[in-house]
Amino acid sequence: MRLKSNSNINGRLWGWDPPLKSSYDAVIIGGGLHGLATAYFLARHHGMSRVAVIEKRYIGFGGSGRNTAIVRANQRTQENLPLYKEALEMWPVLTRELDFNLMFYNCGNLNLAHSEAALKAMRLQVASAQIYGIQSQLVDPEQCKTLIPALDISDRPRYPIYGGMYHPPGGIVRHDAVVWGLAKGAARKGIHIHQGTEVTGIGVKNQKIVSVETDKGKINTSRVLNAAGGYSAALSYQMLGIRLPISVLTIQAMVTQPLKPLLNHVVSSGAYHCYANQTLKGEIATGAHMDPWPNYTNQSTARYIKHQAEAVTEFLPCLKGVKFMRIWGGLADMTPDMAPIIYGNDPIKGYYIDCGWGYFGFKSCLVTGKYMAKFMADGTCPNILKPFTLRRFEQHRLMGETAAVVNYSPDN
Amino acid sequence: MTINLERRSPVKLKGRPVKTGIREGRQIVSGYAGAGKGLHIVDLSHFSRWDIQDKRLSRIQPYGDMIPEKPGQIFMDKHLLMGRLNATQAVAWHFSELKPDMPQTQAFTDITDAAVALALTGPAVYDMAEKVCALDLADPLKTPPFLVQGPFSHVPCHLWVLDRTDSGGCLALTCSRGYAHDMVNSILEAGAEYNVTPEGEDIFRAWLGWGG
Amino acid sequence: MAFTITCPVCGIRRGYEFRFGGEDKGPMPPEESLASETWCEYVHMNNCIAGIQKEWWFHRDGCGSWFTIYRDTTTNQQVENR
Amino acid sequence: MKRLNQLPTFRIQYGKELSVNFGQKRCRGLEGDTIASALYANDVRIFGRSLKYHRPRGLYSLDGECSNTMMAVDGIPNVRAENTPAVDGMNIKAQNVFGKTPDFDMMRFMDELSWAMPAGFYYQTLHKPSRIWPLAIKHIRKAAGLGILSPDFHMRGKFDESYISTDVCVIGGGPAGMCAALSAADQGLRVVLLENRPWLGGYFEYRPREYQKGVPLYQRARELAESVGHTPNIRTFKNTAMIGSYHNNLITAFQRGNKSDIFTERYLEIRAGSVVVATGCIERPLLFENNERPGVMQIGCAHRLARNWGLLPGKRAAFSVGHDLGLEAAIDLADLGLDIACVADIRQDSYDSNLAAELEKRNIPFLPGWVAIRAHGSKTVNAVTLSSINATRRRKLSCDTVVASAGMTPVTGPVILPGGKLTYDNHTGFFLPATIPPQMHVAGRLLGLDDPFAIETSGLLAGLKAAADCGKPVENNLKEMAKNQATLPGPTRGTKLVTGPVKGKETFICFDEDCTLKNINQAMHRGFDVPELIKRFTSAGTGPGQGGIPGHNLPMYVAETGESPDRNPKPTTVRPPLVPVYLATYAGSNHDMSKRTPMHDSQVKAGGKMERIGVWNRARRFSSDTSARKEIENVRNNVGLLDGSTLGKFRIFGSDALKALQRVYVSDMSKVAEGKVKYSAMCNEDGCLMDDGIVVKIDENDYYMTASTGRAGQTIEWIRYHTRYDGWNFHMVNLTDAYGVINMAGPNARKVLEKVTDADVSNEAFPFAGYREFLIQNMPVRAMRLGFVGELSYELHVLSSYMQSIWDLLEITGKEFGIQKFGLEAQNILRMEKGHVIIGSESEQRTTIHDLGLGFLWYRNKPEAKTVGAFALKDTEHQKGRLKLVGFKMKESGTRVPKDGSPLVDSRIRGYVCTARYSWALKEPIGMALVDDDLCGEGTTLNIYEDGCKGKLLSAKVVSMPFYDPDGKQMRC
Repeated sequence: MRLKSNSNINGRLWGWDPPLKSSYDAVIIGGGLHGLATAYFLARHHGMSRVAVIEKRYIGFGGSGRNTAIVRANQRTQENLPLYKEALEMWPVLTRELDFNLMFYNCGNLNLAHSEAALKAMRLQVASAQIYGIQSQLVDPEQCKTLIPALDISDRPRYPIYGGMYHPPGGIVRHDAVVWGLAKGAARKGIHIHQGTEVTGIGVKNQKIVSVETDKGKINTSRVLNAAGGYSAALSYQMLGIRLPISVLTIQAMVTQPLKPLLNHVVSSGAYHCYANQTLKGEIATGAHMDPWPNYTNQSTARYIKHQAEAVTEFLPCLKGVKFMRIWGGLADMTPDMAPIIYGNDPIKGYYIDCGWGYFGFKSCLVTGKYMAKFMADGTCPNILKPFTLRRFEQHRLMGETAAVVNYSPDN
Repeated sequence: MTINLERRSPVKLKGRPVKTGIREGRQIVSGYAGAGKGLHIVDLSHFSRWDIQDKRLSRIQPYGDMIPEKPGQIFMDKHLLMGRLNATQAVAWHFSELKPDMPQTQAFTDITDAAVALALTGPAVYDMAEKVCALDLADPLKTPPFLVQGPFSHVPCHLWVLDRTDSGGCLALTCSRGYAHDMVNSILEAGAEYNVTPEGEDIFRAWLGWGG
Repeated sequence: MAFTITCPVCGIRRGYEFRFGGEDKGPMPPEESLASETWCEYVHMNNCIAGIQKEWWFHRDGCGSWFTIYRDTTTNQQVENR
Repeated sequence: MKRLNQLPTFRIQYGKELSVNFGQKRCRGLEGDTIASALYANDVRIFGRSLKYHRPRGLYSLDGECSNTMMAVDGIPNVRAENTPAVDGMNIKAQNVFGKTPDFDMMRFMDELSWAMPAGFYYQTLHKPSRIWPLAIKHIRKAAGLGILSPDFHMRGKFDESYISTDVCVIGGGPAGMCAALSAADQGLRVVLLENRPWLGGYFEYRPREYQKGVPLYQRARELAESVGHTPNIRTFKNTAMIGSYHNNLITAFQRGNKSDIFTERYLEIRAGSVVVATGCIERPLLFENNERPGVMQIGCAHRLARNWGLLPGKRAAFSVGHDLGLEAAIDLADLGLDIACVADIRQDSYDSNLAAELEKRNIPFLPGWVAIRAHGSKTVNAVTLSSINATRRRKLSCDTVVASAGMTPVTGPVILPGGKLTYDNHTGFFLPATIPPQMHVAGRLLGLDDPFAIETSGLLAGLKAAADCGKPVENNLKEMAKNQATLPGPTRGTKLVTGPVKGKETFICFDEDCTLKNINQAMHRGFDVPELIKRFTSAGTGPGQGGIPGHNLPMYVAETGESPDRNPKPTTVRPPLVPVYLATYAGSNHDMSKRTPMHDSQVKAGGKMERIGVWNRARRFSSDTSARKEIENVRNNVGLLDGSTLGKFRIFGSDALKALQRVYVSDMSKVAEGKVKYSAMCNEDGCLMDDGIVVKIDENDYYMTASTGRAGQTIEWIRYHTRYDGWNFHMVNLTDAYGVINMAGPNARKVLEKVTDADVSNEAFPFAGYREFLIQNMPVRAMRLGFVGELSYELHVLSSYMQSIWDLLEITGKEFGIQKFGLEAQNILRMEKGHVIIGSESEQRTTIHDLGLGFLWYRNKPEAKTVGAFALKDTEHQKGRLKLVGFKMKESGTRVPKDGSPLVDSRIRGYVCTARYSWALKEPIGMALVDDDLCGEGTTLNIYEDGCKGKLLSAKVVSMPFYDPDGKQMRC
């Protein structure tokens, strides 16, 4: 029964633990989806394979393995739409390219409106998506019920259903598969993935990146990408003194015991602050709420598992008869306007930032990796990423991705 | 043109009033028929309450009564409750039948109509409270009367823990008037297993030894 | 996790009774001397310390006061002080 | 099958019969039966089919660690038959069965295909060619999942909740837990004791072994339970599963109701000063080929079946165990009439030799150093192969029951969840708590103790420690108790063997996910070298039982294979809930708390269509006509009444009140004059509109102000926040609910008001923007003349208790002037005709007051006040490239009204329609839109793209606002 050590190195998905070299062309901090995707595309599109991904724990430990894997392209603003549209198109492409099934389950997303105001907001979102060639449509309560027979469209719930926004191209993706697939792809192209390695400092000379210090040794490099997810803002401030407009919150998700097919689409509700979808394993995954104060714990709270049960059974009452099986938490780096921060070479040349994704880090990972790689290879920001500049906050130009005020600060 | 300008309580309790009267335009129920031996819910919304705020509260002495010094303390005298909220704020609550005149200094605001006020009396008051309130109202280390500001059935309340015995006690609470309907419902639902029934204000007075 | 906060008026309470009011950044600097960048630093930028930070809280469901506490963001526990 | 004769440990009551339906089969049981025991008594052995391979599954642990006995009960899927009481008439179905009964499953061939499904096979197959993946998904979905839940399923029963404060919370009602509860209660503390089973007693409860001379363990358990029952300061919750534990000693649990309880299940949140965890152990599964075949069961399962329910597990049993409990059970079961083929023990030595002698006395072959390696039989067990651990010798024995257990594993979830850390302990072979959260203590079997006295003493000790946490002076008692403990036997040396000499292809490390040892090996070959990753890759431990079955064995196995970089076994993560919980139970009472205005009932009675607006319920309109035309026209032509009580209302006073107002309002608030209303806005630091309202000066340093409905809840918080460093002397009182607001608007408004008050309300005495206090009959009223809807209008603030009466008076009085109620929809259109903004409707998070054309409200010359938002207002005053609010009309007459939210486009999106309606006053559609600033010039064409318009755009042009009565004559008259 005993396996021989190192018996089958070739079967391993992302190779052996490579030695830490003293110099790389680029160092990516964070072995999550954005970091791995950027590394993969640096090698694939820009011939840069002397790249190290530094991960403190193991790849996919953070938000990459803790999201609920919903993908969609029906964002609100035209700055976001093209990015997410391309992102959605990339899942099947990457499945082929990586020869690893990312398990994109194209079930479509239904977003519920519980007021006239919500319908109005959806009308903008639906029409904007259509203008950008993204399939999205408004549906009435009966159509919602046809899509999801378990919905209660009566007047009973505290927020009755007024209609919905149906987005057929969306769905869910197996998040772990994306982590492993990208790691496999990156490693095959010669990228070094250093797990269990912690960045302890970033060296700067004359406003230029010169090195990255880790607990396993120092690396000389001229390019660093901060893709540390929940820890990106803390890292940026502690190591470079650059503060970011980020609050790090714990977001929670939970799954029920597995059931035979019940929900054929992802369904979400703004009023209840809740989404639900059925995974390929049959579990109903639900979540979305967060404790409204910053913290770095991944722990779940009694309050929110209860809240989630209250919320989801209001519009899907049959779920009262199923049991929660597991709840977990992950970090979400939230910005004041719910849009990410993608920036680089200012004020330190060679320092790149890809963070502040909040809820949206999973669905955007492939496309951001692709353009971030271009940004790092060329040194100039691709147009598609320009709206996400860090400077928008001092220019009083928050993005309109959320029309509402984000509710975790006193500024609401 | 004139009509009888009736004042209404935000609370509507189901039950047959047996002792009623009119006070300052309000219909007051002193007792209900069929009020059981169990837990009672009493509408106190008609008793006048004042908010008292001042940088130096100690200099304010309505009727010569000292406002208690520490937040959470209650001063209790015949037909008067005064509770301290924080360094600069207190509440006074009058249970005399005739509304006293509010002192005409800036510190006072009449807040009678701002809140719904309820009393819960009888056995199992704190067992019932446990079902809608996470605060430890039965903490043996705290001796009634005392005042707690916190959520009761999810709504911020002033909770007046007036009496507590082995078998029950007397708890009065106030919260935003708009919540009256849902607050009463929530109490009736939680109290069902303790046979909660509506009662008139007499039982509250009796509980505090203020007579009927 | 069950997060509790000690309110200076009401004592130890569940964290959910409170609203978070941001890292303590001191009073707003005078407007005359402000540049957009320094304004932005004050208004939007955070230290995001993974560790102990001083921060503002409001006892929304209780006494209604604003106050500061120290909290370890890695454990989400209030601590005595720095 | 026949039950045993009455035993003192029975939980069933002879003579009280019940019956349940299992598919077509009617099964007779007794009061006290679980569903599983009732079915077992009727010879049901296969309870369901496994997830992937459709293998038959049966009774295994009785403690709910696996999904083997999850069945559909009365339409509810995934009910654990093994710990759910049988109720007369229940309808029970096996799950994941394709066929009539679980004995014959048409999908059983899946088991033969397991070779085609290596660990993670989904990731590596099924995507080539890409078109097969969508087809594969369909099949995967159908095959996945266990129970069936109907979309129109209605959960019956009553679910509520309770929030308990206590000094000490003891988790586990076994001997250690009971002793802990008793010793803490003895100190006068409030104690809560939680026990998952319907009775107290735990590990003692069913065992006839001697505790003291003449006192069997089960009797001792009853004595302790009686003491607990007689202690008034112990609240015992039986049938209560602990599900979560969190920092600061918050424990969550749920209680299943008895017949006498008013609840079906009750969610509990317990906040304790100190917590004692006495959750004991479950058994560590023994891994061998077909180790989950029906007929294979754990020691406690076999023993409790007989002792609690009078059912012998089979006719002939082979034991393969690693703990003295196995020997003890074999002896007792033999005495109760079970034929025992042999007892194999993993241990070569270190077993209790007295027990071995007892076995010998009964002629039961005892095989130390032997272990089961394969169970035989296609549906249920018919034989077992045993092997010596060193694989030199084998024996095959026929039997219908294999009692298999590798040893014990402690239930440490309650310690880990709030941050306790486990380390591997070489003596016990357990993952034991190395760091325990503050004010938490552990006791009993989970420490590895087996000696009854040691267990009880550890409980007493933990109870004292908990008392110390609660401030009781118990130092001396603690010392003495610790001394006692030291004289008693310590933790038992545990077995570490995970598996005997097996291949592993049919050795299931996780039952729920059908995960074998071979799958684990495959994952390790792919580079997944830590248990947490193996778990993710193979799904082991992610099924309904979570880590219950593989939680201990997986890390032991991984460490043993040497593939992991770390040779120390590392436990996988435990997550709440520790026991699966109905969403109905978590949802509990689910009280829906919303606010009603004093007019609520009469508005509903008048046909008001109520809607939830923030925390309030408000009437949108009073007829089925969604355009609210009649209500609108009546305001424009006669007079209407709107319930505006939800408006925020505040008193702010004190020597620094004006400073506070200057800080939060953008206007110069020193200009607020008595008898006048001042309209102004509050911005956030970005200069964006947060709230608007009016301020009235009531007296020196004494103001009355309003806030919008949505903001009222935060107004005091906001003002205090923005003055928190200043130490100013001002006070606020929230009067939102103290006053009802009646908005009486329309050309006839004055005529109505004149009739109900003696005050002079002529335009001269009470002009537009005036504030007056007067009496209506005897009632004081605060009245303002405002113009939100653009007509002569009075906003009357009246004490809430009077509101209904005053409203009635106005309605009766106003009858001759055509007075009628109007609702929010009418108000929405009326105010839009006036170009008035509603926050959130015409503004976004990023919209400044400049963008809304409200920049005139900003008074820039009060820098000493540090007006919130002033800096950004200065910065953005002339900034280009912003969205600005404009009014528009349709270019061509006869064009219909564009829908709210429709974008404005040219080559890109240039803005969107905020609100657009048909104006009955202007007889044409009008609207407001946020547009790019280069499009906001009057006359500019706006092309409106509507959802589904297929490129056919509506054409509008920018016009000046207000649309209606631009000079404001109507509201000023």
